[in-house]
This record gives sequence, structure tokens and C-alpha cells, in this order.
Amino acid sequence: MLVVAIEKERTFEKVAIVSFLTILFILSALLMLVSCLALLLTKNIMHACTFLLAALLGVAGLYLTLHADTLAVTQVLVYVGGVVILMLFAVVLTGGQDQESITKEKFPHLAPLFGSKSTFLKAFLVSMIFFVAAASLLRLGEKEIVHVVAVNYAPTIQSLGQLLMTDYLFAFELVSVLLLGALIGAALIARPMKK
Amino acid sequence: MVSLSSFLFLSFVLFLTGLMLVLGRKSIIFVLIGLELILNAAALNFVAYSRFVTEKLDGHLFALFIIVIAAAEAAVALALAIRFYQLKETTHLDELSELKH
Amino acid sequence: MTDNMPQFFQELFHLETSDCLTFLFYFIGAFILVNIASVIGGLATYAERKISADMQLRIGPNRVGPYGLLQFLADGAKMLMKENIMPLMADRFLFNIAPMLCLVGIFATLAVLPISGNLTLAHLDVGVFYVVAISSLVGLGIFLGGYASNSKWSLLGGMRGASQIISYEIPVVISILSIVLLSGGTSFKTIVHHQGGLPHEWFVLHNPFTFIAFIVYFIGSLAEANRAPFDLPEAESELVSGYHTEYTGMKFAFFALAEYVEVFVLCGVGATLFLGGFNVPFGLDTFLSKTPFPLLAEVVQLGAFFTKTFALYYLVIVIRWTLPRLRVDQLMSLCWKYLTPIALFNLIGTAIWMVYFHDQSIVEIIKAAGSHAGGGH
Amino acid sequence: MDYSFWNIAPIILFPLGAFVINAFVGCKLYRKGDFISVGAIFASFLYALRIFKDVIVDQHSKDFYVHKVFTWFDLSVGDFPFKIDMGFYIDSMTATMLLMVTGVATLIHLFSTFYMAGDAKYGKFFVFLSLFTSAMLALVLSDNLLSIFIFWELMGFCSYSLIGFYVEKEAAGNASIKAFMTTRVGDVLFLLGILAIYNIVGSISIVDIYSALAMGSFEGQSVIGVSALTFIAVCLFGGTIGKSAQFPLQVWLPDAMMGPTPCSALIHAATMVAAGVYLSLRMYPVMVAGGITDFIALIGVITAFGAATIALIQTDIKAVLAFSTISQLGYMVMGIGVGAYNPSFMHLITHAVFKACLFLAAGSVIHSLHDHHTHGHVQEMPRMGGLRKKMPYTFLAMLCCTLAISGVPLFSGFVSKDRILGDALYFGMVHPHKWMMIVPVLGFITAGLTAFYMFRMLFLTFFGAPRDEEVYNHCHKEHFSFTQNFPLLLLSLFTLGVVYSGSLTGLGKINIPVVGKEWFSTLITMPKVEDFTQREKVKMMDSHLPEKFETSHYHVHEASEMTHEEHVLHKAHSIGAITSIIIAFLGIFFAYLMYISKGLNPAKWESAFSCWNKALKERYYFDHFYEKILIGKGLHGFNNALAWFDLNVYDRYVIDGWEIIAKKIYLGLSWFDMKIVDAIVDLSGTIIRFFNVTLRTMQTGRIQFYFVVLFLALSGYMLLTRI
Repeated sequence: MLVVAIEKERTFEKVAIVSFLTILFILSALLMLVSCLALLLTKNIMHACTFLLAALLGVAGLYLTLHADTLAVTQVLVYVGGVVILMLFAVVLTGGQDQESITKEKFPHLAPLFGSKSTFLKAFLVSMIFFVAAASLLRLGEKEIVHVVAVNYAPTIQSLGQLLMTDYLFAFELVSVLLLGALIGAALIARPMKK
Repeated sequence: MVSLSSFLFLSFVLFLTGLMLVLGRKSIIFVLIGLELILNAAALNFVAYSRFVTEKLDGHLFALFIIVIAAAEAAVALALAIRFYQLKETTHLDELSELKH
Repeated sequence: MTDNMPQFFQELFHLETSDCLTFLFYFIGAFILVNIASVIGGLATYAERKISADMQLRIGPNRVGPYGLLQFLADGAKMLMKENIMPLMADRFLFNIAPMLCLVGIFATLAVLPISGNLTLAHLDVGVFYVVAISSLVGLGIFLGGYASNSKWSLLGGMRGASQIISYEIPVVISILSIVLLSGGTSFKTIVHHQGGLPHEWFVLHNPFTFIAFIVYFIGSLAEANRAPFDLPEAESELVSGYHTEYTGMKFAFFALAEYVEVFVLCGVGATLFLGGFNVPFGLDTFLSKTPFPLLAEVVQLGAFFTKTFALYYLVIVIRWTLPRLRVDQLMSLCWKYLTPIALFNLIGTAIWMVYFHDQSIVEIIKAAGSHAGGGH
Repeated sequence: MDYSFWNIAPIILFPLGAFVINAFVGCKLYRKGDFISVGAIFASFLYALRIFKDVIVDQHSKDFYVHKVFTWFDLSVGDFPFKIDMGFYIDSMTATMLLMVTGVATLIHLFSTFYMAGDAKYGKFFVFLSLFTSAMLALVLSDNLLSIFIFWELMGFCSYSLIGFYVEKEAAGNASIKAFMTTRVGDVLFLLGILAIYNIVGSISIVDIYSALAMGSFEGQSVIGVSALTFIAVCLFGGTIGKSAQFPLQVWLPDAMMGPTPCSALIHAATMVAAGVYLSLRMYPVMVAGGITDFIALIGVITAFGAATIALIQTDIKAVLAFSTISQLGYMVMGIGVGAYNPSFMHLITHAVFKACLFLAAGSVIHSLHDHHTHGHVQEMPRMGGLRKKMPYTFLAMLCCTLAISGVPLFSGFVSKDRILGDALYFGMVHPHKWMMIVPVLGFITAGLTAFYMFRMLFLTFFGAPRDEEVYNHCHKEHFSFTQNFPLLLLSLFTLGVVYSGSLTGLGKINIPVVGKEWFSTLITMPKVEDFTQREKVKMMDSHLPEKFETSHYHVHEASEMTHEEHVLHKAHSIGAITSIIIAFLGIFFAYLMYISKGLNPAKWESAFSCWNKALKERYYFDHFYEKILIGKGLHGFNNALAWFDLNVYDRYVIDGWEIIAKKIYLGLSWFDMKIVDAIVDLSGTIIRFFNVTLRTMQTGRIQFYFVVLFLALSGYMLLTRI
């Protein structure tokens, strides 16, 4: 895991920062892509969860390149600390990981799309081509010839906190209520059945 | 150079894998993993645009909310999965067809 | 003005900062810190065995090296030579990754540990937040370790360990939050600056709520490190050392090392948050930094930090050999029924205290009242 | 005196209050509440006296008038004015009328306490009497035609109910209906007149009508082809004909005698019938502008002469008086016709007084004569005779009044009748049509006839030997009783001419200083229309507004040299006076001859003019004509025609025809419903079944399939919107 030093007041020369970031970008992107691919190919759920973990850490890295340090840390805290472990617990509680293979397909000819590994690869490649075509068709590229400006790395936690407390206060309160609901709901649903 | 379109590409990949998982896999946990990926793809987009286009922190905030809500959603979904397993002894999605006509 | 270790070195060697050079300095800085931490981890094992022996009126390791100091190296060597056995049906990929995750989770937090004013590797603005986040990886590692070794005991151990770590993370985070509330920022630098050198200026004695926060933090961190009263995952009697039963050799060493370094890190964070971190009493460090040898200030700060951390470490070790182990349900009820509510009220308490007493500590209030009473001006 | 609401209104409100009290609690009161009615009318008499003193004696200006108004209802919407004001209008004529009506009514109330003493429905009588008096006073006081019409109708009702007082007598019932119906014909015309006026003038207040006349807003207007003014004048005069029993509609008055005598005295002699003449007097300028004065004169003289002739052969004492009333009313109308405005009004007042006295006297005579067999009162003159000794006071009153009515000098009758005849003569001489001389000629002949039949009645009842011994003996000697004789004597006191003319002979020859100059003739003159243009109405309630009354000086050109007309007028009057005196005495002498000295034998005369006599008995076959022809043939026929039309034409074609049409419509509708609507309903059924089958298969029940569909839809949408 690369440790990147993000200075609070001082800004490195543009060159240094940019190169750091590119390195970080490449590494995290690579991590994410590989884990996505692994996810698509793996059959074992536990592996899938770990790959998910890796993918999410990759995304956290990407957030860092986008100067969203708070977001990266939250991502790690929430996903790694919470969701993935939850998934693992869920996997263990729902009888391990040997369910995958059997497909009760009524339409055999559709099976490839929904079943075997090879179709996935084909599908993945097709989608890549599709994306390139769509992007060029929709001229996604030109629209934002955005110059990469060396934005000073202002720490975001301070302003995020202020934003949360002023403009997005309502959303903040709403989310708290939502979390409470989810908390209680999940606990209630997952109670063991009284046989 | 690292530009917006590269980030868009990455989020698209994430989205696509998520979609593949959701549509292709038969186990509930896989579908949920796919779902997490899709949500992350959206959040990544937000932050990318906030960094390259608007230079304001609203994108970050939105991504923050997506992360929080995704966590809540994951919790409830997994609880449902467990209940589904308790009822049907399997996590295979095809079992979930009570709503058939 | 240097701020962290790489810049410190640059100024030391008066080098021009180029891209890969800074990268190099960071690498060197990281390498040094990791080694120091592992040495401390090792010494910790030695210390623990010595202290426990002392408490049980026995001598403890004194064969290897002077007074047994090199015992940990001997252990390490032993670990290296041990054969890496993997259970038959174990999940190879996860089996290998689990110890890695634990180790990474712990050593990643070192980057932010505020050893001294300039020698901290990185003064992250979201420092505290970062520590909590990364340390949650350990829970994941333990669970995967438990699951991957494909045996009932390790699975149970792993699940218990993971659930214990997750649930105790909450009271710890909330108590940290009250400190963050007081200091107004999540970076260690601001927290330390808000505290003074002398004990009464530390946050622990700032107000009753922070004192309770310290206690909750301490208990939580014990549970988080699977230490002493909460060492259920590797409880010898029931689970045959829990999740790392199947691990041998270097993987087991990773787990053990991770555990001891985690305790060190948690004590360090605790010291920084509550006991004033690298603050030196009577402003000695500022005085020294003005003298021709600025390095002395760093040494003094280092000294302050390490003494406080080792004090806490000593306390942890003592507790291990005094308190009996908790049952799982007691463990869980302690967390959810006692620690979390206390931590929550504590948070609200500090907030009210801040509003009502305008962030003054008790001592300041008494002083202000005193001066006020005496014809205050 | 300030003319505030509470100084004028009590005149009407006292009798009205009495009516209300008697109507509801009368029967429980002491003496059935008669004292309330009498007291009420006496109180309003005092008020009237106060007004009379102020208007006539103090103001003494010809043009003084009080006009207080309040808005009764105001429904004017936008520019369409529909506002009716009610109020009081008091000038010298009203003051005198008020005094006369209240005076006569008080005495009649007093007399009726005596006359109706034993009657079963004693209280009820006073109820209607009070109502009637309040209605009459209100009519006199009212300032616009509508309120006059309202109280006109109210009086009609009271006369109907009083005529039909003895309900048990079937003849009385018929008479009351007859009276009500005939007056109603007149009222319809009167209402038409009012509506025409309102349509043109926009208001029906007398002042407004006069000012409209002055401004000439009537010219050019025409109603149903006829010029507006003549139409209105004819209609208003129609009202008078109906009410004052003039020529075509006089049939109801003789039959009205069925009612109790005091009621006849009050209603059918003094007040109600006078109301018609009072209306014409008020509306005199309209009549003149309408140019129907000749027509009025003719109607008046024909009525007078006709009634007088019928009165000759009447045997019932009240019948004689009834016909004499019709004839005197005819005189008044003739007076209006010939332009004798002031004399006709004076004749109205004087006639009211002595006719009321005559009726009361007749009443006391009838009251004292009992018929054992029928237990009723005797009214037939042949059964009377020689009552002079038995009833000296009644005889005295009867004598004065008979002298007054027959136009003997020194009496009020002569003063007023002579002036009318003088003006009639002048009218005859001056009038372009020579044949109009018939009016004064008939007038003088009627004067003679009047004298003859009045004295015939006098001699038959009081002189000669008593023809019916039994009745005569039973009639007990009359001793002076306050309720019976005092009213009679007081009224007979007022029949003296001096009261009205201020000169002994009534011709202004010998002036009596104490009474002052000719107060009557100077005060009541024809209203000069021009004066009314600028007089505004004064709101009733806000008494702080000073009444506006100009006292324009009536410039009397004193002794300037007489113009030619005045010379002729003076000559006519002197001739008129002499001839009327001669004729009056001639009439008396004939009556004396025929009934006292028996020089002439009435039977012989009857046989001589047998056909004429028969006609007189049948009252010129008017009743016969009305019953048989007008109603029998005309109305019934019309009625039958209408019935036939309704049955055959209307029912057959309109009602039944509609039924056929309805059936046709129904058939068409049912066909439409069958063929088209049902088809549509079935169609929708099939469509739904089609969709059901195709869409059902979509629900495979597999979540991923739904995801795929969802995703494809979304991406498709995104692509479509972007391109």
C-alpha cells in the first residue's frame, strides 16, 4: 500500500506532485482493473469478496489522485471496515460458497450469457468495443478538454464538514434517519427464524 | 496525462463489471458485490467531475452520501439474503420466483 | 521549516527536492519506521514475558543476549526456520493473504503516528480518521485467516475476532471523536498542539468527560488488539489459539508481530490523544530548538512520546496478567450495552462542556475563577 | 306647528290601533271595545283639528303645503328607476277633508254605539269601522297615487265587509259581492291610469305629476294609440265612476243599503263615495290637460238626473237617500266637468255633512219602529207617518238636512249647489257647442226633483196621520239621549250655509264680520301646476329639515275692471241663483200639494206616466241589463268558447301530439343504443383479452431477466435522447 504524503500548507513543485499522482493513479487503476477482472472470473465467493476489497481500495486510491482525501479514508473505513466484512459474514451464514454452478435455465440458448466463464470474457470484450464506439459516437472526448491544473491540495475535511453542516444539513439529517432505519431493519430481518 | 476521460473509462469498467455480476451471477452475494461496484462507479464519476470540471466540493459530498447509503443498503440486502437462505436453504436467485405470473 | 521526516532529511543534507528524490526519502523514512516498529514489537514480546514473569515471581527470559533482550530475535529466527504448513482443504489464496492484510493494516498506520514534531512521517490532515480506517483491515485479515484455514476452531476464532474488532471499533471511534471535538481538527498535529506539556494541560485531565473517554478508549483498544481480558479469538483453552492455529512459521510470526505492533500503535495514539503526545513539559523543546543543536528538541520530543507510550504499554501488559478472560456474550454486552452508550453520552458531554465552559479545562476555569474573584481584571 | 312624523301619523294610527285592539281582544273588553274605537277617532279628530287650525287659520295661504316623504322601496337597478316613495301631502284641501272625515266619523261612531246596541256582532262592527276610518284618513293624507290606490282598495274591502255585516241575510251577501265587484271594475281602470303615469313620469307622487305636467313631459307620448293624457284622464275618471257610483257603475250603491245604517251613513254617504270625487279633484289638472271635462260633465249630469228620477218613486226611506246620494255625487262630478273646482269640493263637504245627518236620522227612525211579526225594523215609508210628535229631535234634524239638500237659501246645500249650477250655466253659455246647454238645464231640473223627493220623504214619514197604527203606537216617545240625538243635532248645526260662505245668504251679499271673508273659496283653488316644478320632497324622518313651503302671494287683482268673462260669469251666477231658488220652492210646493194637502193624487200621476214609472221601478233596467246581457250572454259565452278551445284544440293537439313525438324519439335512441354502444363495449373486451395474453408471458419471475430489460430500456433511452 503506497503511502503518499499530502502536505497541508506547502505545495510541492508541480512536477513532483503530478508525477506522484500519476504513479498513484496508475497503481490504483491497475489494482482496480485487475480485481474487477478477477471478480468476473472467480467462482469462489470468498475470493470475490477479497477482490471486491481490492477493487474498493483501488477506488480509494483513485479518490486520492482526485485530491479527495476524506473520501478515500471514508471509503476505506466504510467499505473495508464494514461492508466487506459484512459480506464475508453473510457468505459464511448462507452456507459457504459451493452454490455457483447449477443454473436452472429454462432457455438453454440463453445459458451462455448467464452461466459460463467464456461467455463472460466474450461479453466483456464486446462491451469494451461497444464503449469505445459509443464514446467516439457521442464524442465524449472532445467535450471536456479540461486542462489539468495543479490544484493546491487543500485538505477537504474542513470544508466538507462546513458544507455538510450548512448547505446539506437536511440531507445529513435524512441520512442519519436512513441509517437508523437500515440498522434496525437489517437486525430485524436477519433474526434467526423461530422454528 | 491523467484526464477526466481516463477516470470516466475506469468508472465505466467498474460499472460494466458490476453489471455483469448483477446480470450474470446466480448467487445473491455476487449480485450484491456487483451492486457495490456499480455504486462505486457512480461515486467515482462524481468525484472525477468535481475535480476536473466544477472544482467545488459538492461532488465529494455526493460521493460521501453514496458511500453511506451503499453501506446501509448492503446491510439490509445481506440481512435479506440471510433470511432468504433461512427460508429456501439456498442462495440461488432462481428460487426467488414467487412473483412469477 | 521542516514538517516531516523526508523534509527533515532534505534540510539535513541540503538537497534539492526533485520528484524521485522525495519519493526516495519517503521510502527511507518508511523503512526506518517499519524497522523501529518491528524492533519495538519484538521487544514488546520480551517485555511482556519479563513483566509477566516478574508478576508471577519468576525470572523470565534471560538467556539470549544480556538480560534476555535478544529473545525476540531468537523467536524470529525460529519462526523463519519453521515449515509453512497449509491445511489440505484450506483456501490457498486467502490463507496466504490473511497475515499480509493484518500486517499491512498495522504498518500503514505508522505513517501517521506522531512520534515528534518533525519526525512524523506524514502529518495527514485526516490523520486520526486514517488510523481508524486502516486498522479495520486487521479485522478483515483475522476473519479471512480464520476462514481460510478451513477448521471449525479457526473459523469460530476468526468470526469472534472479526466481530469483536468491529464492535469495539465503535466506542473507540466515538471516544476519539470527543477528543477531535475538543481540538477542532482530525490531524494529530492540531491535537498535540492543543495540549500542553504538563499533565494538567493534557486532554485526559481537561474535563471529566475526556477522562471517561480515555478509559473507554483504553478498554476499546485492548479489545481491538485482542489483548488480555478480550483475547478470545486465540484463547488457548477453548479455541486452541483461535484463528492462527493452522498458521506456522513466518505467517504466524506476521500475526504475532501485527498483534504486538498494533498494541504499540494504539498506545501511541492513546498517548497522543490523551497524554499530550510529544509535548515536553516546561516548553523545553522550544527552548532547545533555538539552541545550535535543533536535533535535541526532536530527541526530547521523541523521549516524551516513547515514555508515555511505553507507560501505557506497561499498563496493557499488566492488565493481561491480572484480569480473567471475558465470555463472548459478556464481551459483546460490555461493548454494546456499556461502552457505546457511555461513549455517546461522553461525546454529548464534551460538546456541552465546550459550549458551557468555552473549551476551558478544569484547571483554567479554577484559575480564571480565582483571578476573577480576586478583583479580576 | 312643526309637521314632524309624530304630529301627522297619529291621525291614521289611532283608528288603526283601535282596529288592531278590537280585532284581537275586542270581545273580551268592556262593552266589546266600542269606547276604544270612539276614543281613537275622537283623538284623530283633535289632531285633525290642530292641523286644520294651523293650515287654514294660521297659514291662510293658498299655496302652503307640506310634503314629507320616506322611501318605501327602492329596486332601481342600473339606470332603470323603480323607486316608490310614500309620504304625507297636506294642503288646505287635505286639512278640510281631514276635519270633515274625522268629525263625521266621530259622530257616527257615537251614534252607532246607540244604534248597534243590541246587535250580536256589536264588537265586530267597530273593528271594521275603525279600519275603514284609518284607511280613509290615510287616503286623504297620502301624497302619491299608489298609496291612494292601496287605501282605496282597503276601503273597498271595509265597505264589502260592512255591507255584508248581516251575513245571515242572503241578499246582504249578494249586495256586498256586487258592491265589491263593480267598484273593482273602476279600480282596474284606476290602476291602468297609475301604471301609465308611472311609465311616463317615472314617479306617481302628485307633486311629480304636477311638475311633469308643467314640464310637458306628457306631450307626444301615446298609450295604445290614444294620446297619453286623455288615456290617463279617462282611466282615473273610471276610478271615480267606480267608487262614486257614477253613471255606468251606480248599481251597487242602492243595494249597499243592506248594511247597518251608520255604516251606510259613514261609507256610502260621507266618505268613501267622496273619495272618488276627491281623486278627480286632486287629478283635476290631468283631467283638464286630457280634455275630457265635457265628458265628465255629461256623466255627472246624466247620473244626477237619472238617480233623481228613480228616487221619486222609492218607498224605502234608505233607498230614497241612496239615490239622492248618487244624484248629489253626480252634481259634484258635473261641477268638476264644468270647471267649478271649488264649489264641487264645497258641495262634497256640505253633502257629506247633511247626508250623514239624514242617514243617521233615518237610522234612528228605523231603530224606533218595530214590527212584531217579523221582529225586524220597519223601513217602508207607507207604514210610517205622523212621527213628528213621537220623535221631535230626529224630526228637527231631518227637517234642517232636507232643507239643506233641496237648496233652500241660508243652508249649506244652497251655497254649494248654487255655485255649481251657476258655473254650469256659465259653462253652458260659454261652451262652443251649443247643445252643451243641456248640462245646466238638466242640472236645474234635477235640483227641482231633489227638492220634491226629499220633502216627499219628509211628509210621508213625519207628517200626516200614522198609516200603521200598530207600529206607530209601539214607537215610544223619544227623549233626548246623548248617543242618539246629539250627533244628529250637531250635524244639522253644520248644515247652515254661513259656516262655509261667511255670508248669510251664501252669495257674499251680506257678510258676517266675525267669520271673516270667504275662507273656503279663497283657500281651495285649482292647483297651479307651474308652482310644483321646483318644490322638492322633504325626507320624512329628518325633521331638522325645514319644510319648504312658499307663501307666494296670490295676487288678487282687487277691483280692477272686470274682464269680459268675469262679466258674463257674474251675470250667469245671478241668473243661476234666482232660478235655483225658484225651482227649489216649486219642488217643495209640489211635494206639499201631493202629500200633505192631497191636491195632487200621486196614483194619478203614476198611471199617467205608467211606462216611465215602471222603468223607474226597475231602475232603468240597469240591473237587468247587467245580469242578463252583460254577464249572462257576454261572459258566459266567452267562457264557454274558451272551454271548448281548451278541450278540443289544446288537449288534442298539444298534449297528445307530444306523446307521439316522444315515442318516435325513443325508438331512434333504442336502435342507436343496440347497434353502436354495445358494439363498442364488446370491442374493448376483446382488446383487453389480447393484451392479457401477450403481456403475461413477459413475467418470467427471474430477477435478472427484469434487470436485463431494465438496463436495455435505460440504455436505449439514453442513446436515443443523446443522438
